Amino acid sequence: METQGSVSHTVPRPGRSVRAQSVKAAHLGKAALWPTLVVLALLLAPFVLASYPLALLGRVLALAIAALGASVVWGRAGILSLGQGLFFGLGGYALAMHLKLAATPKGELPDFMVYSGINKLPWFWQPFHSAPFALLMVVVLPGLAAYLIGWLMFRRRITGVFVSIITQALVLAFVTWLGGAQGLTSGSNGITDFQTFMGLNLRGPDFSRELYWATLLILGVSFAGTAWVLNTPFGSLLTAIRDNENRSRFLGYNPAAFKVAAFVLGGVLSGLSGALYTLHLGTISPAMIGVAFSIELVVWVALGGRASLWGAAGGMVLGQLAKDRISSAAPEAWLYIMGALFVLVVMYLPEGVAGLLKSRLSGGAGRRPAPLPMHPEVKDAV
Amino acid sequence: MTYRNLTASLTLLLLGNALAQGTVKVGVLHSLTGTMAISEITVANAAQLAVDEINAAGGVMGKKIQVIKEDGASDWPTFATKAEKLLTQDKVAAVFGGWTSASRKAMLPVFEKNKGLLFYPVQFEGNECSPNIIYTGAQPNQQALPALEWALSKGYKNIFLLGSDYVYPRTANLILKKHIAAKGTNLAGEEYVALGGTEFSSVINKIKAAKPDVIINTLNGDSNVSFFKQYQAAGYSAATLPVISFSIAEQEAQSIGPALLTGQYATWNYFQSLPNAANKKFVAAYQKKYGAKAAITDPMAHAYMDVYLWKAAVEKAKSFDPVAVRKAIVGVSTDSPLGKITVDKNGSLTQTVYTGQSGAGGQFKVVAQSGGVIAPQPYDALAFPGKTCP
Amino acid sequence: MPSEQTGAPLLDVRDITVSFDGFKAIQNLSLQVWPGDLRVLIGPNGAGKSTLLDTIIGKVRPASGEVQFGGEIISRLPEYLIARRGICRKFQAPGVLESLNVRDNLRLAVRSDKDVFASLSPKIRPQEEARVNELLTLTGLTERQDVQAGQLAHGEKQWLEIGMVVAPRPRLLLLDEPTAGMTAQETAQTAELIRALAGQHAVLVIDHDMHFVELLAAPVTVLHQGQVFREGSLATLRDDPDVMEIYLGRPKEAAD
Amino acid sequence: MDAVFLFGQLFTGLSVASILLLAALGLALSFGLMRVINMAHGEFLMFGGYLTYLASQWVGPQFLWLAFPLAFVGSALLGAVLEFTVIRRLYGRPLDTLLATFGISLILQQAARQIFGSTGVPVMAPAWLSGAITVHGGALDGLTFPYVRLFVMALSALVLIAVWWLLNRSRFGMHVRAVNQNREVASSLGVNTRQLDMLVFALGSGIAGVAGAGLALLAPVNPTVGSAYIVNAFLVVVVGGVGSVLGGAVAALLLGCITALAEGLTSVSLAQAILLVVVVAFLQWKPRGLFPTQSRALEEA
Repeated sequence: METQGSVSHTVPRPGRSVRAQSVKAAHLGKAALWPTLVVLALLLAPFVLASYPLALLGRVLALAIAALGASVVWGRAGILSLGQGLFFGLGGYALAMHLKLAATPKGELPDFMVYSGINKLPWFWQPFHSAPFALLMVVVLPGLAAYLIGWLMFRRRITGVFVSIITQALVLAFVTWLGGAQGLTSGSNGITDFQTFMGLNLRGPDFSRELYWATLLILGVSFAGTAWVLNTPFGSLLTAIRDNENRSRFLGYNPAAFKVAAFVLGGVLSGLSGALYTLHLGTISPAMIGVAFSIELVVWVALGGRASLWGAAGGMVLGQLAKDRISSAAPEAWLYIMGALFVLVVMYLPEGVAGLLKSRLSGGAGRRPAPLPMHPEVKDAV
Repeated sequence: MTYRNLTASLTLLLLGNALAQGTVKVGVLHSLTGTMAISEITVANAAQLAVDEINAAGGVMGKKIQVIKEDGASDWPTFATKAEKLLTQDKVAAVFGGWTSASRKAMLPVFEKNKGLLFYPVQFEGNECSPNIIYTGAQPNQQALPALEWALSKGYKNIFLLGSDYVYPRTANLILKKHIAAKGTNLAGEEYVALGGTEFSSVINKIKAAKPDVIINTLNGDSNVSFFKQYQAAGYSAATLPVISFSIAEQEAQSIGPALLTGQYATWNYFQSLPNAANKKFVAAYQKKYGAKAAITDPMAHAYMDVYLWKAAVEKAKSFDPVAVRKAIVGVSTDSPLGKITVDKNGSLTQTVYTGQSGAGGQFKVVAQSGGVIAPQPYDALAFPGKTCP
Repeated sequence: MPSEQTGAPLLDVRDITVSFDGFKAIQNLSLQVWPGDLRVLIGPNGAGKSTLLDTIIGKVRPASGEVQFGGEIISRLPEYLIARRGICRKFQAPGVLESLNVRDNLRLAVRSDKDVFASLSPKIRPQEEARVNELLTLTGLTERQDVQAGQLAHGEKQWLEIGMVVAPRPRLLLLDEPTAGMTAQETAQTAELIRALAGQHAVLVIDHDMHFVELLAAPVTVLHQGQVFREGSLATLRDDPDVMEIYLGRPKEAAD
Repeated sequence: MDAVFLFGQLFTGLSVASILLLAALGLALSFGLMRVINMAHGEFLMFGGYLTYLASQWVGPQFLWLAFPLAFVGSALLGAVLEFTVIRRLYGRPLDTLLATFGISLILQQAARQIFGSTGVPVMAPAWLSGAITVHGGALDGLTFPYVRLFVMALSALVLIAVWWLLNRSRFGMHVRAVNQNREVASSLGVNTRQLDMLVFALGSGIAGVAGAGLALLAPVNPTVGSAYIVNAFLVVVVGGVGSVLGGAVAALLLGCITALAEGLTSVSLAQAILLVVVVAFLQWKPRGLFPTQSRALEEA
């Protein structure tokens, strides 16, 4: 449960350490119960759920990977990126390009290129004939893009809301370009109509179940990997830089480098998520990765608890499931609910549900969670 | 009331819709929220109207139609997930829905995978031929090309293509450009504005520099309002530079404001002003249910008729199975508000094309119509040689 | 004024000028600090004390002149590299890492390899861990090592930060009002600590609190209007009428 | 490229700039004072637009005299309510404010959609604004300057002058500048900073309302009209420098002209992407914008 490792808030006080240790172990046992149950339930889901709910769950689990990325970037490093859709899209498109080529008969061009008057496969499409290359690009492309964007921003110490604005503008530009470059990207239609992936029939009866397992596995690995990374001094340094960038800098750390690294990690996780989501949905289009997606991601992460990986992933899963239900039952009400959630969560639940649970678990019944530290640029600037 | 009818009514009263074999489910999947809602809600209404009429008249093969309405939320991936829900969870016999090409493209794999049947009511760019979709809106040869021919026949030689930046305008214009070149006439310019864009200053400046005789307009939605406002402010009017639009129907004309649009042209398979009897009945029924001022548009007429087409095909197939219905629907012909239409074996309609001129009250007066019905060509032979439906 | 210094100075501030929007916060200022020196900077508000420290650590770039450290020109280096050369600064407001506990604060300060990839290794060298323990003792925070730094009392935060800046054994320590907000007793302890640190490190202290400056018993440099105004012992400066005059605007502080 | 086209594009640039400036000015004001990014700013613009529509429905063709005051006061009131209920409570948490105001923006958009429908409502410019000045003869023969666009430019200039006067020549402005420099000192000198925050926020919202009224003459008012302008308005603020009104004006001009140039040389659809690349490149050069405030307080940032 505890993902903050050495930054733990519940460490025993000196002098009472023996007793406190055993109390901590008991806590851990109690705290580990729910995650175990959740993982068990997810593992058993395919044997219980009908095909639509299972597909829905799989899809949502794929999105949870992007939520992990947002938790690293925002929850840990304090960078509010409103452009995670860009990386999600790069991962999705990297895979979609391969799937499209795989679905196109040998020697022919993808149909949308033909219909856009293109008569030669563009150079950057060529290597995507290879599945391993495409899989590599699923993480390399978003990683590289995140590196480049992060480097440009953090090197020049662009922080806070400026980062939010620029990332939002970038995702908008990306989506606009995707929509306009129809011959290269299939435009606003997006890339669709996939048939096979590495020999698997995407439309076969077993595929959705296999995909569910694969998603669960990748989510699990991503979760464990991210938790591990955040447990190293790297994780503490991200917190340190978020709390007080100058202090870290004048201790000899280069905050820009750490922020870029966090941004890249977040980008790679988003890319993975995008590729899986593309497989689940059978299509990727600019509409899926735009500003709305990027902001929605942030809301679910905020609701669940941005500082906790469990919170972020759980917020995404439950939020998306709720969206599926409520938007069917009361489409008009849904946007009001979303909007109200934004406001209420940041005003009354800044650490999300996970923060609330944590303060309950750590014994302080009724104790309010400590407010997140102010963002440094404000503390200094006002 | 005969004894037989009485028993039937009593049974219905007692068991209601809970009786599974008494109803057949269909899905209506349109954007009820978001930017597309304004267009799509009325299309969903038209489909609902047809269902109500059919139910009132006894249903299909003795079964009442039960509509499951889902919201695509103007978000294409949502169309895919909701389509999946309709097919795998609700197990509907057919789905009526979609507006944008992107939403259709998102739904296509879902319908193919689950062997469902989708009725798609909107004009589109062609280049698609799924066995699981019935495309009743105009193919490019049933809207764009007749419009071009009409423009040429009026002596307009210099043609400017203006559209929103998405697949339909770009593909339609690609086809138009091939035909413009083949006919030896002149392309004055081509420009695209982001969906929902409202700033046309540069575009109008480019139009001014290109000096065209006519503009073929594939702008979508509100961009049209901005364009015609700024076009008029720059000193243009239908008399000085006519515009032929493919996405402006009665409803859009109302919101643009008839004053800005007076004298401009639109090409469709249907106008509210069509005088045939089926149309008069449809318009009256719709306005009775949804308001006397409600504008009726081409996609609405298609959506309304789609339900009747499906009913005819079900009755011909004597089955609700989508595969059987798809097989049976080829050749089905009816007198609809659009006039006489027939389903081609490629899943599209053989239908008539009209060019209308905008007048007062946002209505269009038909000024030209195709000589008879035009068979659908999903793949333009000039632009995409060698492509055909399987 | 230590006149017996020989050899090259550790810190050599050469004729620097710093301006903000045309306002010259520092004008043609030069200053040398030799290894092991303890030096106090005083001066009325706006004299340029903090700006001088900002310039040394690279937070502010001089419009002209340069800063040399250990014979190397550092006034063009990015801040984190200047810090790695061995200059550590304690800020006026306590700059501890509030969400981390005391031990982690010190661990981050002690780590010698400060690159991103190195930080992914969770291992801590035994000598680094030993240094952390040593610092905990030095700052008297051993009992509080597991407390989140944000929860510390104000004085404790100041001490923790001193521990952090001392941690990497810098050659030069810059302390900006280290006793702000401390009780009299804490102030005395801090003075003692700083005097203990001098010798191992060169130390440059800014403070308003004359009582504290007295306790440090070190040579004092008075800044005024961005320039060095006087240098000498506190006792001689106190009797200097010119120094009194520049403080007249804020007599209360000077008398503190 | 001929001269008429070139001058036409220049005019386009100015015209785009005037709208951008109106949309961004309020944002720059509240951002400068409170370091708050208001994602619902675009919806104040939308609100002003709808009020203009209502004014045109009530009054008829000569609605402009009512529309502008109505749009200003209405949006300002809405802004004051938002400041009082939400923004004030999130003081010092700019990223959270950004998210909360985004939620507000969703709610306002959906409300507008349910009240007025998704399609834009048309506002017809009064007759005296239809038409254009056309150049006859000479090298610029055929160049036209539509009255509506000239009107919006004049409006924008007027608002800019008014804001400049307010900030530099009035007591209110002195307080604003004082708080801008150092909030605590200003507060200790007796400036009611809370009240000032609300007033400035309301003023900024009111200006957005005026922008909406001006925009309604050029484009339909629909629920998403605000979000269409908000990103570029943000860019104006970022390029202009934190809260600098002069910077905002210059940045708006710059971005307007770059947009017009990009649209003229390439295609309209590419222009937005080009604009962004230019802005990101610019921020590499001047990360604090054109007119950064270089006080010590900000250096701490």
